[in-house]
Amino acid sequence: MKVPIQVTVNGKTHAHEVEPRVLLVHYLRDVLNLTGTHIGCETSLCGACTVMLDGQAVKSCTVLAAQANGAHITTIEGFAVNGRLHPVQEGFWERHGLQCGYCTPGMIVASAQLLERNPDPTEAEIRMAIEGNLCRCTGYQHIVEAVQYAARRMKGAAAAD
Amino acid sequence: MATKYVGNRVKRTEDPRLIQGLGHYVDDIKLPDTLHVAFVRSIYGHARITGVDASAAAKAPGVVAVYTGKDIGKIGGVPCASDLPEMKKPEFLVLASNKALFVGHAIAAVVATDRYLAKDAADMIQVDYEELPAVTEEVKAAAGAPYVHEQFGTNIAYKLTAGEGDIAAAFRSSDKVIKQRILNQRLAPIAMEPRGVLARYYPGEQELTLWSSTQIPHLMRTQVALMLGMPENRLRVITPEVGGGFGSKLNVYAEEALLGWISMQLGQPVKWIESRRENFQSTIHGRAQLGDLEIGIRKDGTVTGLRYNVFADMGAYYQLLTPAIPTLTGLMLSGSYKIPAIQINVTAVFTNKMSTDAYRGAGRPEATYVVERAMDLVAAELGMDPVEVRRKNFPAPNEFPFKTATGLFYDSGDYVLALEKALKNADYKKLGEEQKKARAAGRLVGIGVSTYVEICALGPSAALPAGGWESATVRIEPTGTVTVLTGASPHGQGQETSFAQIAGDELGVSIEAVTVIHGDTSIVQYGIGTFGSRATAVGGTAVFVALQRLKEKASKLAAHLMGVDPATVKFADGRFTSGAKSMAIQEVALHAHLAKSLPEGMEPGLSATYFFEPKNFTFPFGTHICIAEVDKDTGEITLQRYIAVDDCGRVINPLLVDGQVQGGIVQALGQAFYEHVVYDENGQLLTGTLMDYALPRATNCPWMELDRTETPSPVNPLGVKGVGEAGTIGATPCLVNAVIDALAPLGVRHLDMPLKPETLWRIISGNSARSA
Amino acid sequence: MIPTPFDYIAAKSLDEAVALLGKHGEAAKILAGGHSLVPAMKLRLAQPQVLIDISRIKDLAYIREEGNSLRVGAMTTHYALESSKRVRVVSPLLAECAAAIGDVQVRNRGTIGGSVVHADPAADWPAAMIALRVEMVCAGAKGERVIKADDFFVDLLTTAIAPGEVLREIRIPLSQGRTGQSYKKVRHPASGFAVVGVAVNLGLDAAGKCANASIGVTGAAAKAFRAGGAEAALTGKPPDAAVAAAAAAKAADRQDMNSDLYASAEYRRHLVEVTARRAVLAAVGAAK
Amino acid sequence: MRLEGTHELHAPRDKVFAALTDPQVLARCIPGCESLEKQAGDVYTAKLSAGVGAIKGVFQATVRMADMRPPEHYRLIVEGKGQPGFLKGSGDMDLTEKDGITSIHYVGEASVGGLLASVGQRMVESAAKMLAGKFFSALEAEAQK
Repeated sequence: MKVPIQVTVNGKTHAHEVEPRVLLVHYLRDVLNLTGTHIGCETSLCGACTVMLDGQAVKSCTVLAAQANGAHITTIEGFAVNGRLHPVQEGFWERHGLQCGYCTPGMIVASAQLLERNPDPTEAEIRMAIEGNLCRCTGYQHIVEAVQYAARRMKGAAAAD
Repeated sequence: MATKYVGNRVKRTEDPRLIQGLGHYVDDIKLPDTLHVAFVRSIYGHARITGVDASAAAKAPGVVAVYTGKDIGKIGGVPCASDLPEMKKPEFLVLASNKALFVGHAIAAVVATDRYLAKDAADMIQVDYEELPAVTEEVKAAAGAPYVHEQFGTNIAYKLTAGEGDIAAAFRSSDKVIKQRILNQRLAPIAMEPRGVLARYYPGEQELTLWSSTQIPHLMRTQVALMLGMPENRLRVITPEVGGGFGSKLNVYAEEALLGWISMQLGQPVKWIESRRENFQSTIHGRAQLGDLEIGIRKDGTVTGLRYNVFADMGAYYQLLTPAIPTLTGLMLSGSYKIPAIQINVTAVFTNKMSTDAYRGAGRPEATYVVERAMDLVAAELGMDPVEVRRKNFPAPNEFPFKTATGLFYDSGDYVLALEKALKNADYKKLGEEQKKARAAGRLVGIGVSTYVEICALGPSAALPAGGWESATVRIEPTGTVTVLTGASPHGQGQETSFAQIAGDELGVSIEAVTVIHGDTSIVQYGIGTFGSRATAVGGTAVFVALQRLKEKASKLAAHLMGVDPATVKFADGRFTSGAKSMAIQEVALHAHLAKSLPEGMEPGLSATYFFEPKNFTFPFGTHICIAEVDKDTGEITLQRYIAVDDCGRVINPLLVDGQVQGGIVQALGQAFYEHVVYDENGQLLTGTLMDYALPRATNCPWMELDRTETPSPVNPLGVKGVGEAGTIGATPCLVNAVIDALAPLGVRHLDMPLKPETLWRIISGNSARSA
Repeated sequence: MIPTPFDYIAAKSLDEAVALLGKHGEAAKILAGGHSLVPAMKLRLAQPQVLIDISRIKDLAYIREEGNSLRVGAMTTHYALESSKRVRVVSPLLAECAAAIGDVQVRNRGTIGGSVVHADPAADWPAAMIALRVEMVCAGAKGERVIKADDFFVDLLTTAIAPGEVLREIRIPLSQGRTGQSYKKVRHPASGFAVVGVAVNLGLDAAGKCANASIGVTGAAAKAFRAGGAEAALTGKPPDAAVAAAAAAKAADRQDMNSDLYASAEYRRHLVEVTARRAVLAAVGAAK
Repeated sequence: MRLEGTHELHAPRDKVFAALTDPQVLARCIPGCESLEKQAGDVYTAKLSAGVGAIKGVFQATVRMADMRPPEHYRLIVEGKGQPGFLKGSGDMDLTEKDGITSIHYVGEASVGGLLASVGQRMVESAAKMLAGKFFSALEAEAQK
């Protein structure tokens, strides 16, 4: 059995027939070739596969592609607009928030979700917001600094607007 | 040399692609007609395989082939590069056929048109097992049957004694010999990207290409070529982005050879991406040493001798460096101290578990943990301040190079300097006062100290199984861009940036003009790889020396082109100058390639290659201090502060060094408090997923207050020492020491890791016998 | 990481979902947010042949006040409950418990209905459900029926929902007067599940004495349970530290504790006591 | 993993023991037992669809009875394997009767392997207890027939 789905990913609409058991992360990676979203565990615990699904950060390994039918999805590939980095991406670059880079796309999506909901987070709030994302390289400190940097940048941008 | 880049916090050049999801890890590489492989792995720790029925799987949708142990006769065993006297050497075939010796031991490989169908078919394979008694405990394993490898009639893989000085005399002359059993528990490296291999064979060209998530592309090429019996120059290994390694990818695995072989059988690309469960079962583990420490002391705190009798758990087989890890432990048992007599007695044993091998630190964290615990045991015994015990036993700065009783020459160091800086940053005196107050109020607050030294820049070839040098080629292309080829293929360390910094400064060019290429054996000259905190000290030095050679040639050519005496030519800011005449290095490069006017005997082109062989290891050091509080009700630990002063020699990029130290400290936090690979008595792996194996999360980590001293290494012209493992090595004992100090008023002197809340609660509530 | 094959049907109405369940019987499972079921399917621990997705049914995700009760649709996400300002005011325990679940991504997607129906022994919700004395409204072929929280959690991964029924709504009676609520948990460092979780919902009388107490415990046993001994020990007393401690000591009475790699039964029993004491004191603090 | 427990059945000991050792009855009492066939002597082969809640697995099992001492003691040995791994258990059952109530005290060892061990450790013990409970309730009903 296959089911038809239609999803809008990074602004582009796709229609496919998929087996119901296909996980959203496999659909994004293997069908749409958006390989920036990674897979790091089998148990919904590492957050490497985090994407925005209708404005909510979700673990795309724990969503069936069929469940995403009709949804708007933003993956890491959709974060920079016209070559301009998202402030969170900038923060990760500026503050060395990544080493091997494998957890980074998921970290960036989770961090962006935080700043949407809480533009001025404390250190503890930042740590809580990325609790669902494992990083084995950085020890998280530079990631915290990256998010703080992004928060400042976004506030600055908001003030300028 | 102008240092526009070196020593500065330069943002990484590899980041733009990674933060946009545009990098390519193995699974991101798509080749047409790729087939997918799924493995059937043993569900027993020890079992005879009495039958494998793949008939249903072979007929399943999408299945192209199924291979079992009887099909792969010509593939050589998984290689082990280290060899010790009288070492037992089991053959580790890429698929098990008669017996399965650990949970996760590969038994069959299914090849199908997609990964879903491969997994479905793998589940259809019926393996009949006859369970055999498993060997899971080191001490019991050493004592006798049952045996992991029947043919040896023993589980002892090897025994080894090392060290210098008369240890018996040292103990006799001591006022006291303190004894303690110490466990370095088994850990899983858990790189966030699991392993993965993509193999493609072109029958016409007879060329096999392997994309693999590895730390050692060239060594893997050599070993896989040997395993497959194919010419090494027909095998190409490409290492794309590597999502972390920590030693787990410093290896050659069964799957790497097997995937290559399957691709050769089928003439189609084949891919295998390790699942996290497979990663727990069949990627190397680390540590797993259980030992008895004896340390002789005088009343004033002077250490007279140290002996460590240790059981090292090899697992069922050797991977690349398995037997060598305890030898590194032996080398580092002097810590940062003058200890006149040291002896290590290793009993390496086989067990029905996955192999242990190099996990971040590889034998050195084990040693440092033992030594730094020992220092606290001495302090507790004598009622001394742990800092004073350490200070008392440091070698003085003028004693360097300092020779240890383990046979090493520490290159340079000023241990007091780092210690003093850390004490000052922590305000150690005030910490002590605060602790007193907290204790008076009934709180369990502890201060942990560790003053570590580590061995880096691995290393002189004589001391390594497979070459300890590193290679670099630098080129200036006709259009003036700079290409650096390094054999030290990174997996997150940022060599694309740090090596570009070196090249940028040396050539006076912008780092944007420099591209660092690595991880492709057909493009890059032979290299060793990134591990053992060696990339900058050995690989970076190779780059540096190659740059000097390139500049020498360019300088001669510039003199020729400008028509001046070569002796008058000076190089600065990217230009060769002699008197009023001046030429940019890019211009020189173009002329080198056009080759219309070259000095007599000069080859065209502008490139230089250098293979750097270090004469010694380097020995970074530092002091870590932390403050921990234990919840009296639950046994849960809170870290209040973490202060580190590390000396990794000269620093190329402080941003990257901080990142390495922070990541290392948090991995130590994992070992100290959370992580433990647990097998039950039947060899079942109980911590088989991240549901049960706890890695530190952002909410578990303290804010780390970092600082540095800079004592240049005399071993290489850059003066760098290495920093990849420092955090892990220095922090593990520091964290444990703090918690044990917190419980010291309850009479606790030692506890084994991980310091689980339940363990601490049992002590606090008097529910268990205290560890002496 | 790869589930076994199954058929997928997105139900358009609750009636359709119930009819589909009736048609497919035990082979079928209801899919809500998928954050309990999909992880089990990825490991092939669960292999349903048919999934009936109820997320497309209109109006199963809502938070409404009706009279003295709060009505929460089964498809309401943990995050919706955590972030609702109104929930924080009228049923703070609900918001606090929601915020303690897993991580942000899980809370964004996971639903209260899916979680309680899965009845994981270490899930957070069951403690709050018991403490709040909620009612579970289940739709079935013969119409709706209401199951009280105390009757709902039957055993390990087992609820009182009958085959063929679908959880539609959770009704939370809203406390009147001086009430205090709290949820405290000891978090498993790897999974984030509750090693032990205690939810407390108590009312104080004019004199500051505990007029009523309702306490649910999760993580500790094969199923969440009501800490009846602790409730009795609190009721009618001024809930000071000593009373709270005495009550907490009874929280795990007559319960068989779980034991696993992380925590033995003995330690869990102790953690129930500590966590109950902390939750009671926090609830008392919130009531003032 | 050690399993121990006592279940009280409102039925006389003789009937309980007869039920406990009757393969037909066992087939009805063992949770998820789809078939139970005699292989030889006291050894039976069974197909079990065992599980708890949404978590289910199909196991091919052998069930063996030993140390038979009617009506007070016997030993039950179950070994099963299936896609989620394997399970093994053996238990000594001791039956005593008082006032028409039969107490079955069981002490046993159980172990699991494969997927069950590596992902299920936190629930294995509870699941075993729950399945034992179901077994004895069903047995009580049978013995009361």
